[in-house]
Amino acid sequence: MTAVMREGEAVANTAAAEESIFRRNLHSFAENRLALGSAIVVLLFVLMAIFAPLIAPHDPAETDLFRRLQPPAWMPGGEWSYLLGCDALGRDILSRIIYGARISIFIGAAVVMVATTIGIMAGLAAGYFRGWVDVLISRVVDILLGFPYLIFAIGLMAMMGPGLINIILALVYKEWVIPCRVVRGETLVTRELEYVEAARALGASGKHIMLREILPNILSPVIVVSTIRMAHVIILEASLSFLGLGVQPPTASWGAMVADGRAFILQAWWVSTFPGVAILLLVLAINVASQGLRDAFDPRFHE
Amino acid sequence: MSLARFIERLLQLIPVLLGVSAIVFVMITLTPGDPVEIMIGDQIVTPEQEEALRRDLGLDRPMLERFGLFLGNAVQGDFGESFYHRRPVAEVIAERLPATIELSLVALLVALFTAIPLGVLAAIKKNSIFDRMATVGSLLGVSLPGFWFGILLLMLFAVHLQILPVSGRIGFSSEIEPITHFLLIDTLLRGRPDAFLDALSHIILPAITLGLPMTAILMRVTRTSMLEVLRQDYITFAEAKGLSRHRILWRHALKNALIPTVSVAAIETGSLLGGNMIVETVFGWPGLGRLVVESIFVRNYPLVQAAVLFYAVTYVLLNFIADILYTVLNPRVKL
Amino acid sequence: MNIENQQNLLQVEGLRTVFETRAGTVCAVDGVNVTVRRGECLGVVGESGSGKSVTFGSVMGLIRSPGRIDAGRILFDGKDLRELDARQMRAIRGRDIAMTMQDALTALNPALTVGEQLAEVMEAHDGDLPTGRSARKRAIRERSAEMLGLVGIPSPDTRLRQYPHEFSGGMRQRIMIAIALASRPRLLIADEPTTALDVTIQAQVLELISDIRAKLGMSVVLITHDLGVVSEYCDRVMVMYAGQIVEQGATADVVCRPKHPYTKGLLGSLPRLSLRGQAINPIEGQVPELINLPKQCRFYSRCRERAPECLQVIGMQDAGNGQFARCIRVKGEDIK
Amino acid sequence: MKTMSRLLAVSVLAMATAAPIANAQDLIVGFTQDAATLDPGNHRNRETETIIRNMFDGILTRDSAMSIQPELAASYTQVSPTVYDFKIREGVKFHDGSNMTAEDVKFTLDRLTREGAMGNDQTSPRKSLLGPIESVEVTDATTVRVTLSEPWPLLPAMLPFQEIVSKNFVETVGTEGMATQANGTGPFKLVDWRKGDSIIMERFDDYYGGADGIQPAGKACVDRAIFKIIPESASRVAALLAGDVHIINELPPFAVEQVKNSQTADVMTVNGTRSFFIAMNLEGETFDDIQVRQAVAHALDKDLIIDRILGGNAASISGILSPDAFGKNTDLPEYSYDPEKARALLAEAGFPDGIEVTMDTTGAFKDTAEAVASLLTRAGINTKVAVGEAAILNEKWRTQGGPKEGDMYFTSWGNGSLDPQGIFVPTHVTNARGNSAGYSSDKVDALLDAAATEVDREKRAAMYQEAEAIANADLPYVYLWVPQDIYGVSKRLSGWQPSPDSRINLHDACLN
Repeated sequence: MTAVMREGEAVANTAAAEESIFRRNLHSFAENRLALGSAIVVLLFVLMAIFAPLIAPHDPAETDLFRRLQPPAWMPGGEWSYLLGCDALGRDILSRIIYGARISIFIGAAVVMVATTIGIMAGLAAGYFRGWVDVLISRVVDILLGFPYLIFAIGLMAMMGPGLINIILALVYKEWVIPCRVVRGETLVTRELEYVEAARALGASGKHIMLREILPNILSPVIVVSTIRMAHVIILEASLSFLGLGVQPPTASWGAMVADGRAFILQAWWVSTFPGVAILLLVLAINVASQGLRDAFDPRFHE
Repeated sequence: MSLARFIERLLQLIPVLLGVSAIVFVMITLTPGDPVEIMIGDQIVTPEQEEALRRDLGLDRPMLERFGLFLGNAVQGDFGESFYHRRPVAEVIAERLPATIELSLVALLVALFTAIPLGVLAAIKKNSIFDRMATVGSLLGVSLPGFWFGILLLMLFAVHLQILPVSGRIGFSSEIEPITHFLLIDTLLRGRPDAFLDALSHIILPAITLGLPMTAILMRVTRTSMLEVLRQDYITFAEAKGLSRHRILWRHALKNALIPTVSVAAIETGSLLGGNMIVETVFGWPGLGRLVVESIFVRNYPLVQAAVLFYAVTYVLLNFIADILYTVLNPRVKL
Repeated sequence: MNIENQQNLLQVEGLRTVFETRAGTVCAVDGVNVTVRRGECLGVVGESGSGKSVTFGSVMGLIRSPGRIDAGRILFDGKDLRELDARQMRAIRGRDIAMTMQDALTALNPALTVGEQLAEVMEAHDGDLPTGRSARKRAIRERSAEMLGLVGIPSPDTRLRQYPHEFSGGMRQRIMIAIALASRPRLLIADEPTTALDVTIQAQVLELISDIRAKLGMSVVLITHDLGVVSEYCDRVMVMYAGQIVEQGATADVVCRPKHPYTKGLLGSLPRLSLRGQAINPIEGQVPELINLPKQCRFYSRCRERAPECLQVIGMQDAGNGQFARCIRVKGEDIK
Repeated sequence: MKTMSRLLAVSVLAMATAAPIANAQDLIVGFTQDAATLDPGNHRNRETETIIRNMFDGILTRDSAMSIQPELAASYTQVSPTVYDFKIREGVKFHDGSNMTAEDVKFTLDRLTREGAMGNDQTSPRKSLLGPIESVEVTDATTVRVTLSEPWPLLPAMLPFQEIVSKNFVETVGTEGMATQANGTGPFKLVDWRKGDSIIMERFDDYYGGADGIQPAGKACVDRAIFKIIPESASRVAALLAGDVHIINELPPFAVEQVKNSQTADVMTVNGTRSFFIAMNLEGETFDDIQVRQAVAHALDKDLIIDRILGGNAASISGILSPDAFGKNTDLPEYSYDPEKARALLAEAGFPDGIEVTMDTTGAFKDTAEAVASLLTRAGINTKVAVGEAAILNEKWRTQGGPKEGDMYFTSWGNGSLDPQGIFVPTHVTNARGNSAGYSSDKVDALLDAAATEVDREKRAAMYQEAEAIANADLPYVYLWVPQDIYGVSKRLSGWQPSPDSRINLHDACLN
């Protein structure tokens, strides 16, 4: 099939050759309806987080012990003004989910941004300079990977105390390794390409070559990988919350809501189920959207 | 595998272990909380008694000296005594290890045996309903917070349907004299199929919960690499040879498609081993992960140090296994 | 069935193979007629994208989605292959019609030993292997060794246990040929057997194919873009351009008296066949896109001899002596 | 797909056979934590105590009303304020068949109290539990005399927690061997310890019968008693409801209703021994003012929280002592719930706009602390809850006189003996271990010091009552409540009572 197919494809591809690659990619992403829909879902979640005070029907921290574990509206004992019911302190679960989006998305985005920045720098250095720099960075990566993630995170949180920044640091600790590996691999390939050779021959500095010549050309796989990792980070944060290392009250990440609510699962399933569904939806949407991005922008994944 | 390569691998272990030990020690030094304080709890002691306890645990010595002592002893296989259990750490870890390894391996098997066929089928029937469902399934698999999924499974199968036990590793009517300490194996070796099924019924939910994200990842890897392989010339050539579809898929394509799957599986096994404290807690599984987390909270330093070292060794070992498997599957690569 | 048909091992009539792409339907092969006679060697020449590989891929039944055969008949030994089901087709592939591919490095499975890849063809096709398990195994081993011997690979017993990457490029090509020939096919489709090889080895491989053809009495289709190769080894030649046959005939006729400007161009771009003192003239321009082609001559945009009359449907013109070309000037004898 | 269906078939098979796990005579306790060790002399852990106390008996024990009963002692007498004589029961056998003698009792107490007695130059971590024991002698074949360096009325109350071990056995297996082997005199003997999973014990048929003061005496009722470790509370409840286990500890208050309504299980409660309170940092600039502390006390609707969050399963307190404790002052003034008064007090203290404070707590009490914080916030004490690890918070707050940071600490102190010495002293004496507030009152110090060695019970009780009244007025802590211990029990269970000291004594428990 292949040689035969290639002939056909080669012909077909020339048809689109004039269209700019970017536009074609964007086009093919937009054509992927599932991915587009997911991207819209992610956007809605982000908007929800930004405009939480306008959307949330109640103050997420407002406790009312007489509404303790009040069921969702459609169940006996529920009220329509508390659509998804109340948690153990009588706080409106819907409002807490809306505000919780801020924490979960912020953590996801912050971790991925910091980790990607560190990863890009380390990966560029390792891939460009090679030699001892590469060996050193590879060793560090080995040591970090050899350290079980959750144990390190727990240790770190024990050391520095709980808190948003510390959670982000604990999550960054291992996340940067992934963009680092991607960038290193890409850099190793890219640095041998003609235009980079040319730049080097013209006497461009290492910094210039890395940031101006190599980086722009390897950015797209890195961004794609990073969006996928963001979904992963949101789940990991939930795991930390499960182990009691989540953000401080009264704000709650979704993970913390699921984790705290799990004690009531036999009596009040809604306390942990709705935030769990929120995580699932957002993470799923990010995954689908980023996979669409990958399919569209990374030629190696074209199938 | 050449001897030189083997030695190189061993040498690689040294900086990893040293680095990991050093990180643990630095963290212990900087972490507030005093094991003696925790041990005494809500009781009255005189400062002298407290000091005596601290001395008994070896906590009165300076940090660097303790680090040196730990390294020196660890090299000889002595990891010290668990503060909490008052027994050698190696012994305490060894007791918990089989449960953790068994759970991880079963999770791995569950993942492999579902991910590979599903991934292959999804690739063959690309863009079919099946492919789409498998893709959605795998996305769900990586999108579910593990502990939440575990609790949901528990609610469904153990509480509502009551067809699987809530927690533990095996029931109490199944007394099995240990041989390998892996219950699924021991029950069979002892000729106790009833106990085997009992153990299986205990492990199934935690193994699925633990293995789910890995299943999802492996399925995607298998599907992608299978698609890649199916585009290769040698598949066309095999077709031109008039081979049966079965042989082309399962012999020609799969053997090549499995190379990335197996590498990813070997690496991910490390995260199974290091990441199962949550599943162990949800399902009351008596494994190492839970013990280590509890140990951190009570500042049981010797146990934490030894366990982290163990995980690091496992990590290097798994990489090593991944390398070997890579060679076995891929004759082009010589180690 | 007339006599002519009985002479023809393969007869393709009006083959049309298309690929559905996002940009539209690509017609990679458009109304191609091919005949391969028993025992002859047919050369198929054309640039990449001309449809030569797709044509014979269609014959082998190797066209996969998004491609499909749109129209035409493929008669092999009188049977229409398009009417066979998958199982029947498999029985013909590899046994009656075998194929070698351009690059043996990618066509041989890197993860399986050469012996296994050779043995499986016999397993799949050979009816006269002994039935006992060990006897069967032994027979296969002997035959495999024999095949390697046939293609000139020494110490076959050790070689059979090796993997493709352990062989040199020429050796791999021989192995692929051995695999293709393992079940004594009646038709061998050799798709660019020499492109991936260096010149000295090219000759060896072509000699090998030629020898075996003589020994086994099979027909060979030699797909290539090299008219030089064709002129040396083929009885007849067929030139393809943009999904159509533009010229066909006996090798000597086509090479010495090309009728189609494209063939002339091809010959002109060949260093060793061009007349002494004349510069090598590559054909300018590119193969047109195969989507929404106008009905005119497909070579029009690149043709040095184009005329207003060329802007219409042009059929194959008989140049006599079994030579045909798709050009209005066939009768005109106006070669510069 | 074939693999899938096979897997499915296996799991269906597994499900079918999974149900009958427990024999009729296995009494299974779903318990929060595994034992740290089986060596009664080498731990400081309540859960360990609870488990192994079923395999080991003590010189003394307590009945379910918490009164002290001789167990391995036939009787005991206080010869002088510092000398006790214990008459040791005869005919008691260890699980290995050997006889228990006065020598074993002396050996046990020596092992606990002598420096370096555990071997390897190690001292028992339980030494401090036995306070001022100076010497232990065997005066005749069945009498052991314990001599104290100073009067210590607490001795009988502390002895139920010290289990007797066999001298011969310890000398044979060593302290290392004791960690995983149990050779006690209790009603159950060890079968198997599946670490982290369960401890399986079977009835000891040569059991002497247990304390005479606690009926019925005799062998244990069930064939086997099993502690199964289930750390997750929801899983523990699920296991109880599914009939997998017959007793669970720490049944969450919100699950009480569900268990009560179930066909298979019921709820049993017993007054606990852990007092909850909010420590206010008296060294800080906010809470050095008593009016601010009073404002906190008035801002808090304890009854609401007890009712809504603790399901009514707690007793409100106005002093550190549990209502069941010795020397409890029952006439302490209440700081009534009055947010207006709280605001007024804040204004008087110079905070008309309220104050901003942080309340530390551990993860286990996050919910309750948040409820408290929101009540305080409504009264102008804007309280943020900061959750931290016990290990860190205790180091932060239990500074034993060292400098202290932080505003408030929502915490608790457990006191299994119910004697004020075990809770009042560590939380209120100047620079004491558990004095998180940094409280210092000469009067309280003096009273508690005197009470520690006062042998006259009446006088001693009066001292504690006076001290509690002073503390109630000084208000270093907002005293909250003493929750009940809540157990879920199978309806098949009979003959078992929960005990305030958190023991789970399975001797008399039967399964129908």
